[in-house]
Amino acid sequence: MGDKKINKPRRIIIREEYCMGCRLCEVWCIVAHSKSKDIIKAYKGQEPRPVSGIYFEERGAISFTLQCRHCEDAPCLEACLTGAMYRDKKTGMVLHNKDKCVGCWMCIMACPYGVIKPDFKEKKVASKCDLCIEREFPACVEHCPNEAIILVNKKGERIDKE
Amino acid sequence: MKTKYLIIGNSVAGVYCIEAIREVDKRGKITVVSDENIINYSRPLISYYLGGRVTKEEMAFRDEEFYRENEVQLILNRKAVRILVEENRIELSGGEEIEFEKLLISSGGEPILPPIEGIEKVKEGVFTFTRLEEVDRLIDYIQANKIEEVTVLGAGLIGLKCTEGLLERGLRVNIIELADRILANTFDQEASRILENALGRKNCRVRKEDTIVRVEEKKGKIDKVILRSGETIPTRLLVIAVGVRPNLGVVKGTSIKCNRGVLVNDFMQTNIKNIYAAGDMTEAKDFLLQRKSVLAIWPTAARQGKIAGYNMAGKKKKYNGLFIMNSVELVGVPTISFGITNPPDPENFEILARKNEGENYYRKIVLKDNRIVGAIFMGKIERAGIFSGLIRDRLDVSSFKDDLLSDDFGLLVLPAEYRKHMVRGEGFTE
Amino acid sequence: MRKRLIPDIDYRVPSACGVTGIMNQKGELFSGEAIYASICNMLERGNGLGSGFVAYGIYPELKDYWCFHIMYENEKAKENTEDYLKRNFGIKHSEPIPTKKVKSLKFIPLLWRYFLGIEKNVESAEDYIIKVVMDINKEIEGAFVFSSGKNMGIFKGVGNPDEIGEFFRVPEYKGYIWVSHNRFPTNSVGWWGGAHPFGILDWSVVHNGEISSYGVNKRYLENFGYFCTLSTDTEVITYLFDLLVRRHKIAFETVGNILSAPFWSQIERIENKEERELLKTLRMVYGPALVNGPFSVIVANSSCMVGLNDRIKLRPLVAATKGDFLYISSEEAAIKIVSPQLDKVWMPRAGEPTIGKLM
Amino acid sequence: MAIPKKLREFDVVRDDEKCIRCEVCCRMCANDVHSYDAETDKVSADSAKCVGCHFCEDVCPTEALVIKRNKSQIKRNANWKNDALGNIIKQANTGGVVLIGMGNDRPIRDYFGHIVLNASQVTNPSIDPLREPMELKTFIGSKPDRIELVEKKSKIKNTTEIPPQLELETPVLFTAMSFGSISLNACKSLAKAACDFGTYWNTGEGGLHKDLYPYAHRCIVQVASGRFGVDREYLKKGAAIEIKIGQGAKPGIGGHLPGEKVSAEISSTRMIPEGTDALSPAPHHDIYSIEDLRQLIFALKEATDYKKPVGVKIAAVHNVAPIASGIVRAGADFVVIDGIRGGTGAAPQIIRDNVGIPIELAVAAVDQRLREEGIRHRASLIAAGGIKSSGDVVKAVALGADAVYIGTAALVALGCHLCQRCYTGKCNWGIATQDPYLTKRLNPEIGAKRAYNLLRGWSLEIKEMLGGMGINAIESLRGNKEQLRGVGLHEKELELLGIKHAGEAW
Repeated sequence: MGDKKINKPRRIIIREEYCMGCRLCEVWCIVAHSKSKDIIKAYKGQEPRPVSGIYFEERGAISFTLQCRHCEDAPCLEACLTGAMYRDKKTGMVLHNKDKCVGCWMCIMACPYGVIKPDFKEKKVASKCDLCIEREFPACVEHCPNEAIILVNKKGERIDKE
Repeated sequence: MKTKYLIIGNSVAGVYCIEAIREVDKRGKITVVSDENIINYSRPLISYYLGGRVTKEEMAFRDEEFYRENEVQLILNRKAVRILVEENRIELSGGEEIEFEKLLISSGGEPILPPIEGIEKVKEGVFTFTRLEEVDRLIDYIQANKIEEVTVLGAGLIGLKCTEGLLERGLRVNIIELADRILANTFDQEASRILENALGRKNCRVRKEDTIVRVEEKKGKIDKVILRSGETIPTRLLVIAVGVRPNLGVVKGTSIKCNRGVLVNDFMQTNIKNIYAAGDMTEAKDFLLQRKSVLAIWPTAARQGKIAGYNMAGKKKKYNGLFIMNSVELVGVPTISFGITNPPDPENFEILARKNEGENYYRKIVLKDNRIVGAIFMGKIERAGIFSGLIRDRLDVSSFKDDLLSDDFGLLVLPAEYRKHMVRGEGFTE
Repeated sequence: MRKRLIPDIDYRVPSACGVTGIMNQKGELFSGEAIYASICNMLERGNGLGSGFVAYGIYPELKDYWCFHIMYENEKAKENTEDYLKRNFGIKHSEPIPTKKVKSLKFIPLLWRYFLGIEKNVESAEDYIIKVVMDINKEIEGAFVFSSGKNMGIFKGVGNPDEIGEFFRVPEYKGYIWVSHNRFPTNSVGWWGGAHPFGILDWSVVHNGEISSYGVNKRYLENFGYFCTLSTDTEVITYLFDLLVRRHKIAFETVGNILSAPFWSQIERIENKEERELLKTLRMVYGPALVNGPFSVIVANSSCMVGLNDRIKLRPLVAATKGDFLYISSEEAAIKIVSPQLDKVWMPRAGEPTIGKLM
Repeated sequence: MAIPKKLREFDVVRDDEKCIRCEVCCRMCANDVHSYDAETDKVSADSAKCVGCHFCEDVCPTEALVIKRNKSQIKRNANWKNDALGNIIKQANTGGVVLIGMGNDRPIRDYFGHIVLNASQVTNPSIDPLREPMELKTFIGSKPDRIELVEKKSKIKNTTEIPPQLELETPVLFTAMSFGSISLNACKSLAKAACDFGTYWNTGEGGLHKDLYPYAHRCIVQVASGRFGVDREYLKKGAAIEIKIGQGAKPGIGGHLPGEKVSAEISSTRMIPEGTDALSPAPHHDIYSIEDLRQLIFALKEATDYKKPVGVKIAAVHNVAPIASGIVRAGADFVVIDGIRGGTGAAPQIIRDNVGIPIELAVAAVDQRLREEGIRHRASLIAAGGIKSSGDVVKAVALGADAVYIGTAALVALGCHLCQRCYTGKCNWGIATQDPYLTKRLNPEIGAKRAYNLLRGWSLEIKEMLGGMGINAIESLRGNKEQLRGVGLHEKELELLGIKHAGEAW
């Protein structure tokens, strides 16, 4: 997988008109960020279950999920007191380094999309979409049954999984 | 010596300025002058350092590599004493001079010291709380003198941050605040009360509408403080944290225009066209108040530094102004606040609020003409950031006003069209 | 008894074949030796189960009379047929078809020819003849009309071309168009009527191939009153030519674009819109007349001889010219043996008709 | 008394080892079968509510779910089966007509299954579609029996007027399914697929929604007894017009779209008040006989300046051949025959299961009859109802059809699992529903891709079969019964189909 690591800027787009509200994106986000990467183990095994980097919203017939937009002028980056929030040079993604995080919640304050999840016990940012930098393809995009979550390149052209 | 870009001050504004310059100009020489003796540290973290939550090493928000990579010449432990505007030079403590093409002033703020009778006699046990070396001395002093109780003058952001650290070290704290509430410029009575009660449960007592009028010493060390109310508090350690003011030392006596802070235009440019300013000593456009103001907060310094950097390097970029916002967590009660939370003329605003004492839960939204101009989130701060966007975009909220206070508040309640640009869009760009 | 003797009247018998044709486009008569030599040079393409010849211009003195070549299984059939003919025609002349004894030939039927004049007044002589031929072949037990044109005649039977040619004394006739066929059926057939050429009116067709569109073509022809009694591809092709050329008045060139139509991809590539539209219309309207599957065919009537291949040329066909002579054949060798020096030799492209006309 | 509710049809089997409590099934099931209990931390199912659409099975990320048939079974009985009993119980409860969706599910003889195809061996070569051209282009419309050609300065010109035609790249069209019976997303999927592939789709009696205008140039607009959504604009927009007389699933029966399904969108498209029942009468009340039909046909041709083919759709019934002949003589450019296996959004089960005849026999009969009358060329013949594979397409064409309509097959490509509950409007696959919570599940981009793939896959297979027969153009298969043989059919059936039995040579 390592060599397949993505190295081009990409972006996730949500098409709420096609979101079924199944929340499989969250399930597979959790699996993708789990130790074993095995869905049963991630949910029923001994390992700690990670928090998904996705916010799901639903009301009546409307639903959609949202994850970090990896903004060009990311307010969370500018707000971060410790440098825990940083921009990956290769991919241009906004990533988060838990070790440096002190839980000042400045990013929570600054993010206009409200897609950063706090963990008050750990006093750290609990999770934030990393566009599955470890995988070749974001788990939520790959597993969205209705292609409501799609991946595009910088020009906005759709990227499909080979 | 000569340099293309000269930056006074090595905090957040300076760092973001460097990043911006290097985006545009890979080669041009950058020189940074700092009167502190540390490569890089995050000033707001001093309370965490005091509380023992971070080590000194962990306080760096950019490592040495950062300066190497960007080929920045760091001049530490030297103070910029004077700017010779006409000659494009500055004078350092110790006489040395540096010639620049472009200059950024980001000298930050300096603590305000109110007049207190007897203070001059006190040789030990009185501290301010803005710089790392102070905190080091403070910690040594606490340990050396086995301090158990501290008096903090001022319940502003700095005072409370300091209190947070002290409480985490297991000390008792007495706070004295002149105003009728703590965090006066972001909190209202309600928020203040909730937090005071929480503090109260954690051996911290707050005295409001009071101040220290006199101090007494014993063998040069501070011994007691006497309040305006007449109360006397025996104390062996006093932290003065009534706030900061722009540190304008370096511009004194130059032709650079100042008001409360150094005045800049939308490109962070002072009245001198190759001299820029950013950070806590800068008076720039304020997004909410229709005038310039000094916004001594981290995100502002970062954004201003960045904008200044771009413009210094020749890439025109406009500063659209920010507004006051804060995030503090005291005694386990997180609070985030935006903009005008406590309008002086409430009759001209619409205020929505919801609270739950037991859970230290409080939420307040301040509206003007159906647009959000301020908000307080206490206890539950998740997704609070969405409001910063709503304020910035001046979105008319009349269609979903009832949802503003609801717990499941999210992007979904926003108008579909507005939401689309958020879920489909590229994310935030200035 | 019919069934035992002539299974291929009820079954389509796929066959590979040799075909060859020679035409003098000035209409000058020449002897059957040439065609005899030509077909006999392709014995390999047959298996002794059928061959035949057709010649145009062989009855100059009786050229205005319809000449029926009829084969009978017995005298009874002959009597019934002749009664029928008397009732419907004026019989100018009738005689046994002259033959020579060839030992190896079996199941030889009675072979007679009649020169007939139509005395009733009929709307279309051709349609009348077709009707008569169909009647006899359908209704009269043991009788079969295998040639029914004017100033032309078909000679065919079960045997190798050399045997059949010798039997019918082909070299002794003189004609301006000669076409011959050598058959390789995949099952044993005993009936002489099953041999080729097949003819109706002055049409004659020899064909090498197996038509996958048979079912479509057959049912399409039924719409126009053609009933295929022989279950042979050749019969279908003959009727298609009669329908398109005689009744629908379509030129041979165009008929080629119907029977082995160009592909849509080719049509779309044509610049000229009218041409494109015409070909599209032809396929749209005459789709059921498209002859699919492998074939090379030589069709002749009194005025022309035409060679045609299927649309992807799955069976061989060579053409050549020498002076006024046009040669069309399965094999170049079958031409060279007749005329070693040729002006031009070519392989007609798939679906592109090779046409010889009387000048 | 104790009242029997219904017979349980399905059993929801959950592998608790695999169930991760993600509750996807709970969220997705429109019939509320699954539910999560936080106390016991268990997901449980009310199998009685399960209709067997298999959506949950499909979305379950751990494949923990299996839907099994026939949980509760009555005592073995040769005559009384679950469905008979189930219907009686339903009716005893409601006193109403038993409704059902999709096509006939009774074991009426599948003649396609008893017909085999030919292939070339030795005596003529089979053709490899990968190397040689293989043509499926099909024209739907009336053809002249011959054309008059004139030669003008060595240019040959056709002087015969050719009636309007539909040009198909493959002899398969999407049959009439109205917006209302299926969701707009389902319509979009089929419409786009038809345009992309070069065939046609059909509005059914649902009118033409404005979102579908971009696909109107490949749309057959239907005029049915309710006349819903019919106006000049509508007729002009379509590529062809289809007068619907009958439908294979419910010959002699009208249609009924309940008011609660008539949303704002549907009401504007059908041009009826929102919330009112959309009732299509059993007959057209202006067509009580064949000459009335002729009038309507020509009224529609007039309205469209004779620029569009006008066809007539009827259900395959006993007298189908003479009726079809009458329709051709009445001026129809194409005739659609819908067999007893044809689908529907809602029909009385008793009608669906018992009325009509199989399409195979109907097509053979109609084709033969039209040929005998010498008018076969005057109209194209479209076979519908129970086309399940490209094999069926080839057989239908060889039996005499010019093209086939597919409905059920197309919906299956969109996800349908034939639970036959279309009439409930709770289609979990977002097909037969107007509930926005469900319709959004059908992403028309994906739907169009899948429907397109189906057409592509079938077309490739048809080419393979043609090549095998040594045929390289579909017109050489049309009515080519020589390429068909029956297996296990008796004399009469063979005679009606017009084919020989396997084992017989040419």
